[in-house]
Amino acid sequence: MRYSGFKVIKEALTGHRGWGPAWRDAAPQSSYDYVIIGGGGHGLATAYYLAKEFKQARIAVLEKGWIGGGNVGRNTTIIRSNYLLDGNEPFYEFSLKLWEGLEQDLNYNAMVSQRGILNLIHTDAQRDAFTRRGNAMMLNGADAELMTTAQIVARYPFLNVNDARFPIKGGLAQHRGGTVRHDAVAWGYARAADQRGVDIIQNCEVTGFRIENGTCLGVETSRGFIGAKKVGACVAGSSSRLMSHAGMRLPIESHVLQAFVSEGLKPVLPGVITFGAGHFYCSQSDKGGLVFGGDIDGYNSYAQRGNLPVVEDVCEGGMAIFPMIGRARLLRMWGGIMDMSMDGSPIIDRTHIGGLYFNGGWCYGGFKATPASGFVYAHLLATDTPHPTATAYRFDRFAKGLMIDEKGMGNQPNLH
Amino acid sequence: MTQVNRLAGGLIDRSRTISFRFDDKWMKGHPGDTLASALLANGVRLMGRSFKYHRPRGPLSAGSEEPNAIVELRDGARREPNTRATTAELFDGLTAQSQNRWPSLAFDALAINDRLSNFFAAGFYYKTFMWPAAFWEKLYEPIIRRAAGLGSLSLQADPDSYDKGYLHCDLLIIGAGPAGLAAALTAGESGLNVILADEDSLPGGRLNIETYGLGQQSGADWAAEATERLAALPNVRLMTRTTVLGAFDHGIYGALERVSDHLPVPPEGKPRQILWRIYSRRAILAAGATERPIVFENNDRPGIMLAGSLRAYANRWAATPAPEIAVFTNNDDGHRTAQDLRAKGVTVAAVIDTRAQAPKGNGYEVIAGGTVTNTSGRLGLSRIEVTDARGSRRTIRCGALGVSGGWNPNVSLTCHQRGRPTWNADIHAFVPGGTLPEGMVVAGAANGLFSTHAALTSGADIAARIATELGHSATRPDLPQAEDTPLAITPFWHVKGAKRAWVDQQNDVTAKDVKLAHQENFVSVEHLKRYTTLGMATDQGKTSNTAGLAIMAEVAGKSIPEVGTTMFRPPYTPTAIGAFAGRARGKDFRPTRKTPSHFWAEEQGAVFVEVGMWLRAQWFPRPGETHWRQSVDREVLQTRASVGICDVTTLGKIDVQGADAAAFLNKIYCNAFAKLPVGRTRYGLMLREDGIAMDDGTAARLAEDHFVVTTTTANAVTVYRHMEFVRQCLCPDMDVQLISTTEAWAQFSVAGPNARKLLQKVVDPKFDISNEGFPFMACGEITVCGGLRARLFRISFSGELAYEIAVPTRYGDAMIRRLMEAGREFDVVAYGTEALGVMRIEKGHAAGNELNGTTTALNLGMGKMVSTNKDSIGAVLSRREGLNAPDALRLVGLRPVDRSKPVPAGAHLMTKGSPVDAAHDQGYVTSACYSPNLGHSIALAFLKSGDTRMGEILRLVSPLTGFDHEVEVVSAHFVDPEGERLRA
Amino acid sequence: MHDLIAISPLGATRPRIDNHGPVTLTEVTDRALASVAARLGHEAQATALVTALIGAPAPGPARMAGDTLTAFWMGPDQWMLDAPIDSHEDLAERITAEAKGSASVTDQTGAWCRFDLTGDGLADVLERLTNANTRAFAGGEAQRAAVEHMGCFLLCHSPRHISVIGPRSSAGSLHHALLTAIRSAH
Amino acid sequence: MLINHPLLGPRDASEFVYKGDAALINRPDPDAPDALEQFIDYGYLRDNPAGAHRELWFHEQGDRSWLVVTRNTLTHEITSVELARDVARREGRSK
Repeated sequence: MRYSGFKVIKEALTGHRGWGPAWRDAAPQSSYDYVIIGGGGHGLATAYYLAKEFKQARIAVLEKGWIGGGNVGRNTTIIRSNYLLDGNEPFYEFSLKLWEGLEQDLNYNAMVSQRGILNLIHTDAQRDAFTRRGNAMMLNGADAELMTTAQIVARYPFLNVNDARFPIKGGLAQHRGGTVRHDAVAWGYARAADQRGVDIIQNCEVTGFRIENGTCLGVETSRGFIGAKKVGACVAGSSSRLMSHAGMRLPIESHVLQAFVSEGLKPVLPGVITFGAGHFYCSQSDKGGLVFGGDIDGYNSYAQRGNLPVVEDVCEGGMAIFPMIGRARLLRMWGGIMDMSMDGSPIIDRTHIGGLYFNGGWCYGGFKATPASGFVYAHLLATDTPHPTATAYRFDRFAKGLMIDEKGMGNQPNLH
Repeated sequence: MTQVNRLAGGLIDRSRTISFRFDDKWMKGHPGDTLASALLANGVRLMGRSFKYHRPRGPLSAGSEEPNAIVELRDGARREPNTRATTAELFDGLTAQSQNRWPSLAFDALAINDRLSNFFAAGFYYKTFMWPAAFWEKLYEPIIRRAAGLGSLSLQADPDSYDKGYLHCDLLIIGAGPAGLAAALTAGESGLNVILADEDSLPGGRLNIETYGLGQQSGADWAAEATERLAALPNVRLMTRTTVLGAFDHGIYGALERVSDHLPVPPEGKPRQILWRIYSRRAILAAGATERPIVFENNDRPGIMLAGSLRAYANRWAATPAPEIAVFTNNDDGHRTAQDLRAKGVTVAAVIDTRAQAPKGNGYEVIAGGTVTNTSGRLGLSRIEVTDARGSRRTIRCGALGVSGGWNPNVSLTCHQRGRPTWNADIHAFVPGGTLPEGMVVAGAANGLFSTHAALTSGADIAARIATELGHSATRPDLPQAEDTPLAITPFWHVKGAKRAWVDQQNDVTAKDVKLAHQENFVSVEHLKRYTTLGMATDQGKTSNTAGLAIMAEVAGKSIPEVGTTMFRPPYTPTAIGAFAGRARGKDFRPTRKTPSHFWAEEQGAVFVEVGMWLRAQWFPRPGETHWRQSVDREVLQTRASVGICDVTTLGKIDVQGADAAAFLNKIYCNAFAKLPVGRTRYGLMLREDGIAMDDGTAARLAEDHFVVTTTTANAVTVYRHMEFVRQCLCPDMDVQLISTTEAWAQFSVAGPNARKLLQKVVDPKFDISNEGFPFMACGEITVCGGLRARLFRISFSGELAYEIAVPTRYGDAMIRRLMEAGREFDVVAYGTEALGVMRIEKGHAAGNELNGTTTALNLGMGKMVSTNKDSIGAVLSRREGLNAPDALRLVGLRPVDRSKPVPAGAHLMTKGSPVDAAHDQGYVTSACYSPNLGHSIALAFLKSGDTRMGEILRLVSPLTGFDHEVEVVSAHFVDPEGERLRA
Repeated sequence: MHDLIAISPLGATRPRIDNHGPVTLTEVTDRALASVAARLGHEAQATALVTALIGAPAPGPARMAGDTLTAFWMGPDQWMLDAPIDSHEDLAERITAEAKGSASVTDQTGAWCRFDLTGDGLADVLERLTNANTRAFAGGEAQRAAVEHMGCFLLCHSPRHISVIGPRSSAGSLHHALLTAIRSAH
Repeated sequence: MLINHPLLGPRDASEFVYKGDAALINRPDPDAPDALEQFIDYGYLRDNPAGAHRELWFHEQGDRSWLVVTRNTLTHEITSVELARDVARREGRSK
């Protein structure tokens, strides 16, 4: 069922009786050509693009709980492609372009809002680093602008520039960055994939792989064995747990990242803003909540909740640049499991086991990657070759010394 | 306006009358009132508008669960949006504005949304606003955003301050109702260190609301007496106006104390609020229960509220929304409301009880087996339509309707970790379940024990048990006789009908929306919440979640526990962001570190720059200098011509001692240290274990078993931590001891051809610092100025003949003055970090911009330093092929072909004639400056195969800043490439 | 003797004193500090050295001891020695001489600033600054603690006299934090 | 979180700095014939268990001890805390 202006009006006038399920609750079949493990944004996008772009069929997405229940349902909704390194920037720019056409493609309004993202600069060295980054973005075909403090203050008149511990010396803006209604991304991909025949199977947990002679034949699940020609793992924070069933150790640690939302407020923040001298970034949702976050808590965790020190650290950062949010109230805090990789960049690659593929290591940045991650993973699954924008995301880059380390923090995941 | 709906009695202070303003009306109330109770007493029911449909709303509750009566409290910079009128304590002069309405609360233009509600069903925006594609951002979204949100921020800096604090206790008791008070008396009198926290200003919980007695006393009197007993115990800290907002790991709770919110402004020097981090060994959750409504058509009009709240307003605050009320209930508690209000002289028009076997009325009509099927009244309830057991309808006139669908234990804090509530079929509610936070036990109504007797005894029993477990002999107080009525409830959630019936009142989620979600397969409870926004408003669904689940259960053909529950997350009630930040804002966001010469530099009019937490002098302007470059150029030229002095205290300094000190340095540095003679200093490059350069500095050997190691300013802390890791975890049996001495010494660089001459005037004559006696890279312990002990290092960052001299920090101020005085004859200059940077770029020294966490020794041109004769951290992984590619980046110098052009940092390099894009990127500029010695701009850069490209002309591009011109690759050593000056 | 004049961490020639309510806040500038860390295998000798220096058993974890010379525990087999500066400006050198190779000694005098809180209600102040359980302090405690992002030591001489030792470079920020908390609590 | 320091008792985790899996104590022998492979494993691969995890914490705002903490990554429950130096010695790290 396509959503259209006509349909919307008709349903409004007839009591909404005609809307059907956004996606079917499929029962698992005994085998598929492709089994995607993980009904998050990336997994659903992968299934969608496999069907749409690579004309594949007999595709299932297995989700242990409810779709969209992982990080796509608990992030701070930011999209951007302001990366420095050539291993990353083309991929994220590809993703941003897919975001720009997403709603028409999916026939689903995920409220992609290109309100712009701004990273504040506080030191000369930071300006040098951001200049290099902005240039790298532009050389990769993305947009970037170095803004002056005066330009920033014009946009954010309540920014603390007079009493700042760390002065604001400008900022690097990407005006095409912005926010997206995160849950709707999962639902939009689910609906569009379902319409192309993908089976979305909720409450189906993968408990093992059936591997014979170095080839993966399918997955053991809480709902029985499901055979597959190709199995694509796509489970973000649960990557190590899942792949341990295939005997693999990963260059990944799972960490908790907290995020926060305030009560609904009349609009004040025009775009996404990131404090470069503390740990704070913030945007305002279409419902009026200030959506903000900062650093990961820093210790391995699968608990989906964090602790007070980081809450306080983030709010300190917020008050440092926006002392007018002091009387806004924090409404809710939550945590997601981040698959923090050893260089801060993801892995999209074949494994040493035939027919078994891996997509993970997204750190705290997987949401913005959702469309491209799905697209390039589908490319890899369908063609067995990496997509041109994702050639660097290999397992063996650590052995070869070809790390993609945006922050230069080395092999310590909690610093990325 | 008079207080038309003020009743007799109550716990308000009628001896004083205070004034307050709501929108443009001034009214009167009494101390003890909340804003909501005072408004009700003044005949005001309409207090707000709902989020989506802008429906007129009044208070639903009398507490922190309130979804509707939320206002902007106070004026100006203290304006506080979304404040619950039901918990805002009245003070003289209070002002409040209604919100989410225009132009006025009574006439709101966006109430048009209510007429268009057919279009605005759950999830409507996901299906629409897509045509044409470009209209979303230009048209639809701006309209949606303009309508978004509820209250407004002032956009001014919060003028109040917040404290953060830390408390320790054996037992934290959350909630000072009957269970909490009984627990506190028991634990306190048993000798435990107890914190009793309650969000209310008055301890007692529902004891202050109900009319039944405790023993011979009223509930309120018993609570007051118990409070007095607790106040007399030094081991009990009673914290009112304190909301325990979250249960964190290992018995740590967050709590917000509202110190000054009941006052017009906080007293001088005092905080508005305090965020407490409470470390508890045990906790008792005695947070009580929240009443839940029944869902029926048009159940959201001002005047329709929870029955228990109606009773609370009458009994505690002596206020009623209207002189004539009705009650709609599925349990006996609703009848208590009717009785209490009748006793207060309020007319009870009827009690509509969904149960066929309802109790008889006591002076009012009971409609057994009846339901409320509709209501009317545009800005406040005027009539309800009742359908009786036989299906016949009638209209009853009333200005308020108390609704009771039963009570939900306040399980929120039990869910903050892994706890998932379980369904209790006796009380038809979720009770704490699963794994509770470590150390937490739940008492009283929060655990589903709804009678006062059960609350008191469960609180005392649990506290006694905890006291025993913690090694105290439990002393149980005598508890009074209290009501022990069994809960009589027959679940009834939802009066079916064709019109809209509100489930989540603030977010305007109706029963139809829940059904639509189910129809579209948003069946999982999380999908239900996210698709409809049920439970996502400022009240987080405290009064709405259960009804939403019940309706979903009904349409899905499941039981309520099968539908499940969403997660309760902290904070328990919304909490000011300022409180989480505490004093860390403005200039106090982080501490400021000042160098030993700071006060002197201030006197010189230095311009300071933030370097991490440090403030360092960036340059020292002289009269007549109008541009920073003039100052910096002068500092550089004068230093290179004669002598300059710079405070370099901020560099990290670590004392390394022990028999294995040299072996230890061999381990942490990639180059060799074992054979460094005593009295000599060596440059050291430290790698991370992944083979990337971590930091650089010098190590001075003061004795066989004693080194002083320096780090960069930025990495002082991380390098120390890394060294301790190597010492304790990798080399636990090395005899080596580490301690930071960064701040113990004030250290100054004295650089330039006259540096020695200057120092000779200060260093005591018995120390030979001639070129022969103290050659390049020498170090030693000396005395200065007639006997002050000092350290001298002949090291140079500038490329000049240079020393670093260190004296005990407290003499740093005197030392810089003495050095400047001694240097006057050489026209000595003080230089700041900017000149320091210029000179190190001129000399080709790597610094933070080059040691950026991705570069190797090879990239830095120091590949040969990585010793292959010994093991050092990072050596093995530095040998990976990708880090040793033939076209690896190399540090080079650049100068502009057109000498008038800059070579800006952050620019990228392209081979001449190649396309300008990322695929053809050859490298990037790391550090750049204008060299006053060379008279043009210079830069350091990383360039692919740079070591073999000397003399090549490259294209420098910086599309971001608009540069595109040619540069020449040169040696990074722009000044004195042979190092003759260093050794002079 | 040299002729250089020392300044206080707050940048003056005299220590700063503030009074508010029941609390007096005093900048203390007349103490010399030296860290003493046992050499590997010489832990017993180093402990005996500290014991001999302070005339009391070398303090264990989170404790301080001594009289004219005092020591507080910094880490395993590591102490900070504290003495009057007028008589012990060369504290580190003296201890090094006495250690005879059993300990690594480092002068720490200049690395720290010290503010003493005296009077009543000190726990009311300190509970707004640190997570240390200062209300339980009885005397003799020596605890490292973060105060408004500054790494400090709290030394409890008695519940009416507690020293806060912090990084000297941050003396201004530490003094401001202490004074703000005193005014807030009292 | 609270970490029960073996010498100092329970201390707020915010006083500590986290490093990662305590397997980092077992630095490979750089002279082994397959040293590079061993270092790649050591440097980059982690068990990352959902359950008991031995991990390194540094008491930065305390006594500067590295600790080996055994903590459940699902519940954050801590079951043992040791001085890392003791662990390193026990696991055979010599001079």
